[in-house]
Amino acid sequence: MNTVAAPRKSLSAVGSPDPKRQIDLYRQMLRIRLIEEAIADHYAEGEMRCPVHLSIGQEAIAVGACAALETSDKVYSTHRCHAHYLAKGGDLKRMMAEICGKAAGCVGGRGGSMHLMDIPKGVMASIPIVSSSIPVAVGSALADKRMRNGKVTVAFFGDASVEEGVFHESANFASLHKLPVIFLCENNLYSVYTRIDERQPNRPLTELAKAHGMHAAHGDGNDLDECHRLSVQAVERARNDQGPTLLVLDTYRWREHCGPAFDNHIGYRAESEFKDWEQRDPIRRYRERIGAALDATMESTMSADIMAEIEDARAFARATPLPDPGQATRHVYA
Amino acid sequence: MNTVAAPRKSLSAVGSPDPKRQIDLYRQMLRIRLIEEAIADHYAEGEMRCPVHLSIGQEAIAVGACAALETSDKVYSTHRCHAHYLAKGGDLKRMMAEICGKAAGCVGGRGGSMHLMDIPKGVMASIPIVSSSIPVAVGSALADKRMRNGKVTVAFFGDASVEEGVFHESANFASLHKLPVIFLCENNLYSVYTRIDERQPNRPLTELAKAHGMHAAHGDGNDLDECHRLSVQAVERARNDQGPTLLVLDTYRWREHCGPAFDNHIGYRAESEFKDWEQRDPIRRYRERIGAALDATMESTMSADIMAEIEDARAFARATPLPDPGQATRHVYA
Amino acid sequence: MNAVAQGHERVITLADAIREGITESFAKDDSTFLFAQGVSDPSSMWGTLKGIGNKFGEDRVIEMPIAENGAVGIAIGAAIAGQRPIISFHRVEFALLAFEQIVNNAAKSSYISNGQHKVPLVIRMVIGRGWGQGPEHSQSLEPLFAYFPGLKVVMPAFAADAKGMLIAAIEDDNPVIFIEHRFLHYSTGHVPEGYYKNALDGPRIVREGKDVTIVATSHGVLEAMRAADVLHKIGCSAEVIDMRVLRPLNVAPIVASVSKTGRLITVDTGFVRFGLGAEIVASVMTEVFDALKAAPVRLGLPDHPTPSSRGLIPGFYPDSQRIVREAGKILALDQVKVDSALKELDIQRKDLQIDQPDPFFKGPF
Amino acid sequence: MNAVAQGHERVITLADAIREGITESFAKDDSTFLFAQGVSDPSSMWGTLKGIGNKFGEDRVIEMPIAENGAVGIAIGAAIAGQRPIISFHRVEFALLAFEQIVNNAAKSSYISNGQHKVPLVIRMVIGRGWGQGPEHSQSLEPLFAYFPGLKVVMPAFAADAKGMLIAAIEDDNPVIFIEHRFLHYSTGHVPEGYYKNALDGPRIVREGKDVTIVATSHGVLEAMRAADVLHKIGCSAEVIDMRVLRPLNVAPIVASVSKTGRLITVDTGFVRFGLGAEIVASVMTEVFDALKAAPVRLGLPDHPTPSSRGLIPGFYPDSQRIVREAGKILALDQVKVDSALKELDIQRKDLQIDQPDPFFKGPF
Ligand SMILES: Cc1ncc(C[n+]2csc(CCOP(=O)(O)OP(=O)(O)O)c2C)c(N)n1
Ligand SMILES: Cc1ncc(C[n+]2csc(CCOP(=O)(O)OP(=O)(O)O)c2C)c(N)n1
Ligand SMILES: [Mg+2]
Ligand SMILES: [Mg+2]
Repeated sequence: MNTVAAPRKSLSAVGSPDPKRQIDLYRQMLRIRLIEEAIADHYAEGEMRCPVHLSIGQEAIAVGACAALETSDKVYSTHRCHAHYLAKGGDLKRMMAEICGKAAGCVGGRGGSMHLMDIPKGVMASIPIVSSSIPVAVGSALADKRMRNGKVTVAFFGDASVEEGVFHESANFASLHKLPVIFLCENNLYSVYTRIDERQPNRPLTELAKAHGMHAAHGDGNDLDECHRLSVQAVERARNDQGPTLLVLDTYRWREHCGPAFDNHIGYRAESEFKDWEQRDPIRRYRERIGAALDATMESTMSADIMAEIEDARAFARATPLPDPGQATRHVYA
Repeated sequence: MNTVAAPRKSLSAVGSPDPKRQIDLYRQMLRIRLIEEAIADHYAEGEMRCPVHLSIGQEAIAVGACAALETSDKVYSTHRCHAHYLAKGGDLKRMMAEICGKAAGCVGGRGGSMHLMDIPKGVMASIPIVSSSIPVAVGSALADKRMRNGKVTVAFFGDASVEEGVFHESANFASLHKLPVIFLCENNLYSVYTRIDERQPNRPLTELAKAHGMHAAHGDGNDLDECHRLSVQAVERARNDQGPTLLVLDTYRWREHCGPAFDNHIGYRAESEFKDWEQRDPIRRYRERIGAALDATMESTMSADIMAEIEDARAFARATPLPDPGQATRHVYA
Repeated sequence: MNAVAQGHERVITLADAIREGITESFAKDDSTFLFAQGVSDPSSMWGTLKGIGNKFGEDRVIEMPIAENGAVGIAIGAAIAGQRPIISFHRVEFALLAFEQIVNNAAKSSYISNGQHKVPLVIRMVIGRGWGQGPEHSQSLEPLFAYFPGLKVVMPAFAADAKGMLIAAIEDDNPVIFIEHRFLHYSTGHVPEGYYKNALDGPRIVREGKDVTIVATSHGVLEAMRAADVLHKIGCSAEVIDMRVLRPLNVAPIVASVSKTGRLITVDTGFVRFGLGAEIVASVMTEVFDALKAAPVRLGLPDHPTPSSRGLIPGFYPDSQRIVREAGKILALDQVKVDSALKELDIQRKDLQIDQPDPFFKGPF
Repeated sequence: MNAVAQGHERVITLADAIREGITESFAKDDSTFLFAQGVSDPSSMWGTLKGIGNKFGEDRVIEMPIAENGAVGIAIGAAIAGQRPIISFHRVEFALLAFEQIVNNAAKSSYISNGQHKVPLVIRMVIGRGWGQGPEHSQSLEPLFAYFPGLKVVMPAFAADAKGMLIAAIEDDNPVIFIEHRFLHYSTGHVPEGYYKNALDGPRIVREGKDVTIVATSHGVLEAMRAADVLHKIGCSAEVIDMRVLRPLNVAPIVASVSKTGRLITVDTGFVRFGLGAEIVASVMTEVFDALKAAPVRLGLPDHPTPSSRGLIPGFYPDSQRIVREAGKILALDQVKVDSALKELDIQRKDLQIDQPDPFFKGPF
């Protein structure tokens, strides 16, 4: 089958984007960081009564990958979905309302933080069963290929997801049928409190692709330009019917697996390890790369605007009502 | 952990075995072939009222691999278990009785042809759900490693089994813990009537091992000496705590997927393909290799003895009674 | 076994009826596609998929690798994206590997998305018995699926209904678990030609009666009908209800029937314990507490796996004779009459063996 | 929350009781080992595995990759080979990925092998509710496992029983599904020290009464006990039965109780439809047809998934107030008294919110 191959803005962005674009991408990362920190700061107030898996420290991957996609392209995410949702354009107010269990939430309060979606923006679903979203993303790509609509689907998942057999089942099928899907593995070294070397033999994660004759690439998940460049290449392959790519991007989760706190003191990982990764903060690094193109006043207005947007969204989430219990019986069937 | 590393007869067999051994291995293959043909010839009589998946054409792998094992070593098999059961020393009478649903069957008529086992001989179980036996075999190896008893477990499976996620889940764990287990894939090109290239992307099956940092080897599954040599090496690695091996051996199923007949006429594979593989009959090839060491009289007594044994077993299976219906409620719990 | 075309009088097998249902749906809606193992192989899932690839083109039939969990997830993703996949599992056991996908992503996507997602997916599964298949190739597991709101679980008993319900299932915007009993593929019946739908709306009274209500599913309905025939001859009028749909469950017709007959026998193809019969009896008791004049009877499989040997299964499956015997007990029928009814069933069955749906059936599947 | 050691009077949480059960078994039998995700992580499965690795050495605790199907198969293989693995799933949903292994290889190996294999395996699973977990992290799926002969399915409600039943499960030569309700981990009770077993032999009457029989499981038993307390004060004597074991199912004590009280209320932690209550009601009806003086009542979850928002769950879970209301109805109790009982339950609960097992509970898990 051929797929529509219209020129895409993302393609123009290969290499290092122009300053304006860089500033925009920087702003997106900063915005996600500040939103996540706001969630962390206010979690204890007991308004957000569901698990939250923050992506602080992993923002470059979400922003870099989604910047390579059109709005009409799709992403599927996991329990740790905030950054993907926001980077793909998901509505902030409806996200905050969902985390607060409100009727105005993106799924009406039915899912909470682990089930964020925004279909018009291509955030198809977030599924908190590890790897459960991967075959669904592949099926979405299968449908798009059948419909010849030129769309690309990205499946975001973590380093533990590749331990689930269904990852391999999905990769085998996607590779066999050259589907327009990207397997994007965010390797943050841990599954909850367990380090990857306690769960997997020592070999490069890109070797996983060899089992399925699939193209693979590996990069620094804390380098926005690299994340973006590799994503653009993978998207290009997908759109041109060259099949799927396994993208392995190394990064680090700064906060506890689930919840608002830092947890380097509880003993499963070394403070020093955290400090090293903090040095490689994707946002500070990108800020340095942009340099003077973003001046002090521009920057302070930028964060001020973001903070205002966040306060706005939080106020909305607080004020908007809980769903009526009677709603709970709806939509069991289409 | 250390494992007992006593010298094993199998090790002495590397390279090409002495004539006596060769004749013995040849006899084992011939015996399996004749048993399977007897099942095929008499299936229509309606005494064997269960599915039968014959291994005619694939005998060299079962015999070559099991010859590398001690009686105390273990094998786990699939729906196509006859050759593995026999090569590991499983009792013929009890096999025939099982296929006939008799009380004297190896599992009392409860399982039929797809559930053959003979614990004293190390045939632990045959499980007809594709790949379902693979993690169980790995668990058996885990237990043996914990008990430091030096045993090795072989998981026999087909080329479709690697499509199941649980194969990968098992391989990841076995490799991580360097378990004494061998993943033995008999690639006969088909899953039922579907060719491997309709189910998997085009890449060497040994690449599957790379995904899990596992050792792999590939060979001609219709060459007994090669099957044996590669098995001996894999067993050696396993016994010496060097971890698991993925052994991929190419072969071909002569008869229909399930049942007694030839089915080259029904259209899913070419008669010519079958003929090519028939030329590579593992038994005829090995016979030629042995040459004069096995003279005509020896050979005719050999087949005569085997046929007598088979008639004996069939007579036993016919004569021995069906289980009493009252038995059906037993052993639900240990 | 094939169709003897005589207009609406034409008799075909249930397997052929299913093939027609798929064929009609394929012709009507090209967002439908088949996704199965051996989708175009010669056996074509006991004939139910025969020739569909040739007729509609290879891109309407997708070969499914031996990876059930992934396959169902992929079908769900395609369904959410607007396609209408039809999955076929040769045995219900294979679907167990996809259980997480079925009960979470298929069953709950509409709910979790607050109605934004639809999953128009049909998953065919074969249950039941036959030819020494043994403990892992012949289970009947419908209660596992019926437990989950969000799924529709249907079990046709008759060829015409199988075709009409399958077409309805394919048109349905929800995930439908379509359960076929292996023995039913060989059963025959009048089946209309062309495209028609039979609603997935619950039980049907397939035989009217006033003395006892027999509620059965799938192949059990045929056993119940046989039983009702011979009971009739000894003056007992049994009402037979074909459940058809286990989820969403509609017990109203059963409650109404039991209110009339005062007696209830349920026939499960699976285990009695935690089976459909339990839900039926409990629902009847809570809705019409004093309708029953005698203790309800639940028939189904005893508490052990299915052995392969024909020597071990006598008495294992609830058949027409069991039903007649139980009806005789709760209605206190004259034993001589009951024996004559049982005798007649013996004669009907002739020398057909317990592991054969049909005289010509000789395995190996 | 920790144990206030006072000899046999010491009170500890159910989570600590489970940890003690594992610890005692580990000390007694070194063929036992733990196999779980995050087996030695700081959260240590809500404290139930705390410190076991340090005490017994790392080779008694095996980290389980995120691969549930493989993991259960591996545990089965190890069990067949003579070890006694204990698997822990943080959520029952994760076990769904291993469903094929559980219901085929675990449940049927003894049967298929004609008694030659044993599978001494314990699989712990957490069910229930809490802190907006939502549709895929708080289901109660015990009927799915109870459907299968060959499995033992146990659901302790009290800390002492949890410890004793867990030790018995580990000693048992069969696969035992050990189900823990998330809210129960915080409940406390008197727990004996040392190694002791509570038989996996079925229901217990945990409170005697003569007017109505309340059959419940796990966390539902605590709700039933609360209800019974306030019912007592308004002159209604409720008998509370803690099911404890769903498979193999022993209904005799329930039949006996209902024969005495003539009234039955069942409380499922999962869905009403196709739940335990259905099997209980059906069993009672078939065994003592005329014991009931009023229609039985089945409580449990309505026919939809569990929403995350606290705004959507009022009325979703069957609680002590629901039980009191239903008891009031079937016993035609004076409404003023029923209201006073409901009032008292309000007071007991104080301002504890619907998504909290305990005042100190603030998520995020
Ligand atoms: C099938 C399944 N098993 C276990 C879990 C529990 N769990 C939730 S998140 C998580 C960690 C996953 O790690 P990774 O994939 O690396 O993602 P990360 O949390 O690091 O972003 C686990 C094990 C689950 N949700 N689903
Ligand atoms: C989980 C599962 N899916 C499907 C089947 C149906 N089935 C039985 S044998 C078989 C073919 C397996 O092919 P392969 O692994 O290559 O073994 P072979 O039959 O070629 O020896 C299939 C698909 C099954 N038994 N189990
Ligand atoms: Mg991770
Ligand atoms: Mg094969």
